[in-house]
Amino acid sequence: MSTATPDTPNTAHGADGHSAAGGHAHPSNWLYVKVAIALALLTAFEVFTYFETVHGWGDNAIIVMLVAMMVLKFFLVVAFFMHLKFDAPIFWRLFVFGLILAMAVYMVMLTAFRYW
Amino acid sequence: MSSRVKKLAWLSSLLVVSGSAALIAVAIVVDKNHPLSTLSPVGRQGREIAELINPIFIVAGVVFFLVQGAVLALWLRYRVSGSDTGDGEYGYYEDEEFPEQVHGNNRLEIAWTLVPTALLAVISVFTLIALFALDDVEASDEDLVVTVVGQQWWWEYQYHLDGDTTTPPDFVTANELVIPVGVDIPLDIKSRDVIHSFWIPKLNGKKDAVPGRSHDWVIQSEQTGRFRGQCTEFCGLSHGYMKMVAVVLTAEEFAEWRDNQMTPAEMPQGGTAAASGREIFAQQCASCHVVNGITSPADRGGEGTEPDGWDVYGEFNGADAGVYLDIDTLVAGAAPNLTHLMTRSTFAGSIFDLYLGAGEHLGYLDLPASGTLNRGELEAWIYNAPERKPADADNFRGMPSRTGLSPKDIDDLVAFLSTLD
Amino acid sequence: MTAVQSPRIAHRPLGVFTRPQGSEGWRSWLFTVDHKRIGIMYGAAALFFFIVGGVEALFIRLQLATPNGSVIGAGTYNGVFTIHGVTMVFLVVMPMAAAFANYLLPLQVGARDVAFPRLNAFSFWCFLAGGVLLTSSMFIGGWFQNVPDGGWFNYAPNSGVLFSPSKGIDFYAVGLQITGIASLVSAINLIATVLNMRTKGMSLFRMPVLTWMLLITQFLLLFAIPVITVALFLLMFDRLWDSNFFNVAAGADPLLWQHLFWIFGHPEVYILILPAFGIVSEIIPTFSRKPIFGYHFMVASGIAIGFMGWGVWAHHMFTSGMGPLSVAAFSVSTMFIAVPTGVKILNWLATMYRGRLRFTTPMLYAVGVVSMFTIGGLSGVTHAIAPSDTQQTDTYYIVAHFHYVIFGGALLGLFGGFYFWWPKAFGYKLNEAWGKASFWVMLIGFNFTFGPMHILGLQGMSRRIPTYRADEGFAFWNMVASIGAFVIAIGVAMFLWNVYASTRKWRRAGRPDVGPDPWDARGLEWMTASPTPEHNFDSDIEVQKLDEFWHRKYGRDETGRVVRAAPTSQIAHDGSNTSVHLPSPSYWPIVLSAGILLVGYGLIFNLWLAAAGVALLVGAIYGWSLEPPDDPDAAGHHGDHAGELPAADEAEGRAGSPLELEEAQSVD
Amino acid sequence: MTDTAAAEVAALSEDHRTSTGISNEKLAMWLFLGSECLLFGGLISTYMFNKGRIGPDDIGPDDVFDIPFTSVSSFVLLMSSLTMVFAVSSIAKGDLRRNRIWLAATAALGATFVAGQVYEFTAFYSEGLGFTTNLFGSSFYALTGFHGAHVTIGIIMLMSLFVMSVRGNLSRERAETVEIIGLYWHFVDVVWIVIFTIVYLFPQ
Ligand code: HEA
Ligand code: HEA
Ligand code: HEC
Ligand code: CUA
Ligand SMILES: [Cu+2]
Repeated sequence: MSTATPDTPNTAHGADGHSAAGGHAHPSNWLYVKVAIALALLTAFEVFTYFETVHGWGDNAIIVMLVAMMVLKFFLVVAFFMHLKFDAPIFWRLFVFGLILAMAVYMVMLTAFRYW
Repeated sequence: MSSRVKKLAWLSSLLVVSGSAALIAVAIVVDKNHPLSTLSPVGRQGREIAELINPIFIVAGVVFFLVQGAVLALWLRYRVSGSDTGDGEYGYYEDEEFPEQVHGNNRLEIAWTLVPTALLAVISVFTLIALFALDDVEASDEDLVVTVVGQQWWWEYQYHLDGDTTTPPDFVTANELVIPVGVDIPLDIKSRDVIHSFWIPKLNGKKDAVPGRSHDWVIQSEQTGRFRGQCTEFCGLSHGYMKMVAVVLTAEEFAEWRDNQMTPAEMPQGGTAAASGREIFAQQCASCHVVNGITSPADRGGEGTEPDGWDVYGEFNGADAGVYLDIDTLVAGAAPNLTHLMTRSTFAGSIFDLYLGAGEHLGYLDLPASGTLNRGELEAWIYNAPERKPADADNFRGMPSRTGLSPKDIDDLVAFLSTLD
Repeated sequence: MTAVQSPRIAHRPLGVFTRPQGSEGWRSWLFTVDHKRIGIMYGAAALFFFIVGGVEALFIRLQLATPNGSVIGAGTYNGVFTIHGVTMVFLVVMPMAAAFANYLLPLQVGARDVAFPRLNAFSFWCFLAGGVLLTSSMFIGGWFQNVPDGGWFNYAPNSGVLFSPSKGIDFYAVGLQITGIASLVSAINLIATVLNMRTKGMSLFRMPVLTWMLLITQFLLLFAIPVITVALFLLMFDRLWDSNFFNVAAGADPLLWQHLFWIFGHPEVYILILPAFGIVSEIIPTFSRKPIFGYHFMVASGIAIGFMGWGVWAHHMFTSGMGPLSVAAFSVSTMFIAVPTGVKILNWLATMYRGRLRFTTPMLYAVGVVSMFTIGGLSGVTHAIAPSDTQQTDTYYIVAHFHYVIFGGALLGLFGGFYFWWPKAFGYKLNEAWGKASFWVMLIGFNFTFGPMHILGLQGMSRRIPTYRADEGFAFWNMVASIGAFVIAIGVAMFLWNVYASTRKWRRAGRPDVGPDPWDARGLEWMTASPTPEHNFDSDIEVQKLDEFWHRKYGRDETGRVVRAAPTSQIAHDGSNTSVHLPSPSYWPIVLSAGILLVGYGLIFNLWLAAAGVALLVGAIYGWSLEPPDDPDAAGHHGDHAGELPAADEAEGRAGSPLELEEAQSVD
Repeated sequence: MTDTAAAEVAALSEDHRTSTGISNEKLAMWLFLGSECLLFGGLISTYMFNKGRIGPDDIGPDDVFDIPFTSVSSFVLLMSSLTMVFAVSSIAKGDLRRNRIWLAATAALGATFVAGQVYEFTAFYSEGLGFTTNLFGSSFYALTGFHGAHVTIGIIMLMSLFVMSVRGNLSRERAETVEIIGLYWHFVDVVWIVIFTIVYLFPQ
């Protein structure tokens, strides 16, 4: 729970209206476009692996690659489009807490089923 | 409070606490007449479990007394009178002495984090050792494996004398699991409909019977005798009436019993009441019940070819997924096999005694001789089973009523059933 | 209560959507968005459901009093214990905790209201809708014909249409989803309140332990509710639209339900207990005249319980056939939950140590929790020993365990809370003599009811059986337990009588002046008039310490003795400031909930009804968003915020830094 | 920091009434999204657990999936996140006209995705995979259906924003509302990233 209950006082920031982000650089529209391009490329590559299976890559290798790309895409969207990278850290903690909890709990569940 | 009063209060509360503890202890130790008790195990597994938990009960008891003692002591020692503030008094406490304002003590906190942790670490080691030991099947000269199938609301036992559960069993019986004394008997626990749980408390803990799954379990008894059980996973309407019995015989008795189970029933002679009972049975009962040697698979109206109804519960998708539910299979064979009904001492999920006056009779093979048939209950059952044991017979759960039968029909049926020994 | 003026109401072109103004009488309750009234309504509803669930329990005990009991049939019995469990867990303990959360959280952090007052009202009405739906299952279509009857954890596949053809399980699936929406919305709301609405200087580690425990509870709800939502959705799809999630014939594994249920279910039990732990942590220091011992450890152990609670769920499944490795892992993880819980117990004892203990009614309840919960906790640890749990599970030994933790822990704590904060909410104390008497009657009855169940369980009595044979040896203790249950009933009746009689007394004699702080307590809620004025505090409080209010009352003299620094009347607010702008009431929360209720019945009975419900629901959302935004949850209109506090002055206004924490610790 | 949109949004959402300086609404949305992780996590795990539990002759993923088609619709949804960011940054700059365009574009892309999903569902259905056909069918439709419902709700919210904007009820001061709905929209997109990989692309 502690990640979820941030040490709020530390997010204190100047009254000048500066964002909670402190001194980080902020994305411009061009950055968004760059992120989108990266996302598009990653997606293209993901789909490519799907058809590549035919050429005899091991399933496990493909799964690892796919998961890596999925995670990357996920964090690109969350960090940039959802501004988590720049926004108050409390959001980051809350969301990541839910995310990690969900992954942990459900992976343990599948493990108990001897799924893997 | 004067010290005299305090002493008195101490004494009386000590008396109350230790008195009630003693009472409980006595109640637990005098564990007779509790056929389901977990406190006086007779099976190896049950005993190992008890040996694991009894010291832990003691540890828990010590913690219990420490905490309750502390509560009592603090109460008696630091209580100040005049706590009854009555209604609506304002500022009651205002000029009062304050105790020392202690905010905490890190060393104490760490101590009472670490001490329980250490205690539990020790306990968990013993737990793990016991846990894995319990899974072992100790070598025995028997190859026997029994497939236990739960069904709303009775148990079926399929005996595999060669230990191979993938082939049809050698014989099938219901509700009373008969095993030889002193050897570990592996069980293969399945369900045909919903989740049940197989539990003979004096022998071992319980294991769920889950449809679509097959669970390994072991039971053993160090004594001969009859040990009661109860389905312990809620399984619908008659869950409370889904009981069973484990009967533990000596090796010789078991062999005799086993050989008897393998022999098919004899066709009653023409002209007797039993013979006409058989006719009625063929019309009214054989659609569900199998009597080896007497009913044919065709009587069941099902697809099965084996007389015991084995093959109607197939494997699923090639995997060993156990048995699964299908309304058709329920009708077509999933009722207790009655071939040797009379060798059981109870019927209908072991809630009725089949014999009167037999008591907790042990000489299983003598049973028919040692008591008189509980005719009234059996007749009532045949006439209107759902009235005797809650069931949803319209949906193929439980045995339907046969209120169309005349008293003579029932007499004949009972005469027929009496031949099934 | 006095109507509060709402000076500036934006009248939109859409005149229909004006908000109800500070109204009187019953309407002021239906449309209220005041967290205190909502809290009171939660409490009242929970008490009502407690009587419903308790009467159900009495039927259980009547049926089991003697062997071969025939008071109710097997089918009805199955319905009775199911609805008893569901009612007690979801409609009694959870909303009772919500009552305290709603009433106290804003007060304890020094706020005017919760972050989203209208959503708060919605949470209550939505919970009530779920409660009404579940409770109505007992009589719709005949007495106990359509009641859920699969047990409160309702294992698949017995919950499928094939095995449970009545509408009962539909009521369960739909009803719990509705209460789930309520809990989720209120969790978000209350977390936002605690994080965001704290008054000046109220840093996280200056919050009372109760605030912390409630906050942790809300986080548990936030993450646990969606899990049961998934399970309930799958169940509902199976039942209403023939999907295959729990259809074994199609290859499904019924253990999926068990995992999903208990991933929710175990955090749920800490959802039930943590609020009570918080209440106890308020009561014991007050009546020991000492600060809570080990504040930081109390908070940290609560957090630890919240965390660990996520990793132990499969201890409910030791016999389900999971495989020995999973069993081993969950067995060990479960045991160690005893550690943080033990820290709490011992800290309470240490708080009492060398205190000046006054055994008022709330204190009796709080100490009762310490004592009774320990019993339940210890039996819990014996369940965690997986091999022996195979002997214990689904027996009365388990029933004993969870009634000791739930009744002896959660419920006693919540009752203690009623006595403690009653003067704050209503301006008069409940009668102490009756209170103590009812406590003892309850406590004795409780031990006579559930104590014997330990023995019964170990002697092999299974739970959920409508009767037992005479020769099984269960008769004696069952009779004792049944008598005990009726003794509890007398205790509860005495509590109800106390409420009635105390209320009647002040109605006749006029409200006594209990003052803002009748118990000489420590939290901010005692710093305002009783009953709490609608605007909570006359002016904003600036907090400098943990137990700020207490530190304003008391200081030390030269010799280091604790002495009064100022009379309470000088410190506390008298509630005379009526110029505070509060959000107006709103029609829409209750209308929206009515829509949800209709959808619920519609899903069970007739999809056209559901369509009507959706129409109402959409209309309500529309009305909601077009309502003149004179409250804080209308986005973007910060101008007229209810709990409006002056713009925080950055330099000093930010709640304390870690440094200040130490300072809080080192006072006097 | 006026040069970039995010900073402006952040500056606008700076909330002096709260103890954290964070607006209640935004906090609430993030809390909700944290909670949604467990909802979708549950559905995804259910799908993973169940997809293989079908008979050898049953209709399964390999029989129905049309990867090129789904890739295109996934791409569409992914790009709607870009337009959504633009919508947020334009309102933060007070450019209501652009904001309207981007809102509409986002809603349109979302609608395209949903339409694709409807098409996909009907195609699968005609190939013999219904909700009740087998465990794969039930789990697949439940998961993607839940996601589709989320997208649909997002579209409705975007269109409401659009209408508000047209009626002049949306202003720079309310940029945060757009941002919050944007958060929801991106989350739905992110969930699809996971679903697309796990459900469609993982070797069956
Ligand atoms: C308020 C609710 C609540 C709480 C707080 C708890 C607390 C605990 N519970 Fe309980 N539990 C339930 C409600 C609760 N439970 C319910 C409702 C069920 C049944 C569900 C059903 O089947 O219907 C259940 C069932 C249940 C089971 C499953 C039993 C079964 O069905 O087979 C288990 C197994 O491990 C368990 C364990 C525990 C443990 C270890 C704790 C621990 O948190 C307890 C920790 C506390 C202490 C240990 C006491 C204080 C500690 C000390 C004084 C320190 C020293 C102690 C030691 C060193 C041991 N509980
Ligand atoms: C918060 C949780 C909670 C609470 C408080 C209680 C309270 C009680 N419970 Fe239980 N109970 C559960 C949660 C709870 N229960 C759960 C989860 C189950 C499992 C269900 C399942 O298996 O699915 C269960 C199961 C359960 C069983 C097991 C049933 C079985 O397995 O077959 C029993 C048996 O004795 C029982 C008894 C009681 C009793 C006697 C009380 C008493 O403490 C009740 C006391 C209250 C009263 C007696 C009410 C007072 C009423 C009046 C004073 C009437 C006066 C009214 C007017 C004048 C208007 N409960
Ligand atoms: C539709 C199926 C069906 C029919 C027809 C049927 N039974 Fe049964 N019978 C059952 C089932 C199921 C049980 C197990 C019931 C229980 O214990 O809950 C049972 C149990 C019994 C038992 C107890 C067996 C035991 O070992 O516990 C007897 C004896 C019995 N039936 C006799 C009969 C007779 C005689 C008839 C015909 C008049 C008959 N049954 C017709 C389904 C059927
Ligand atoms: Cu079978 Cu319970
Ligand atoms: Cu648990």
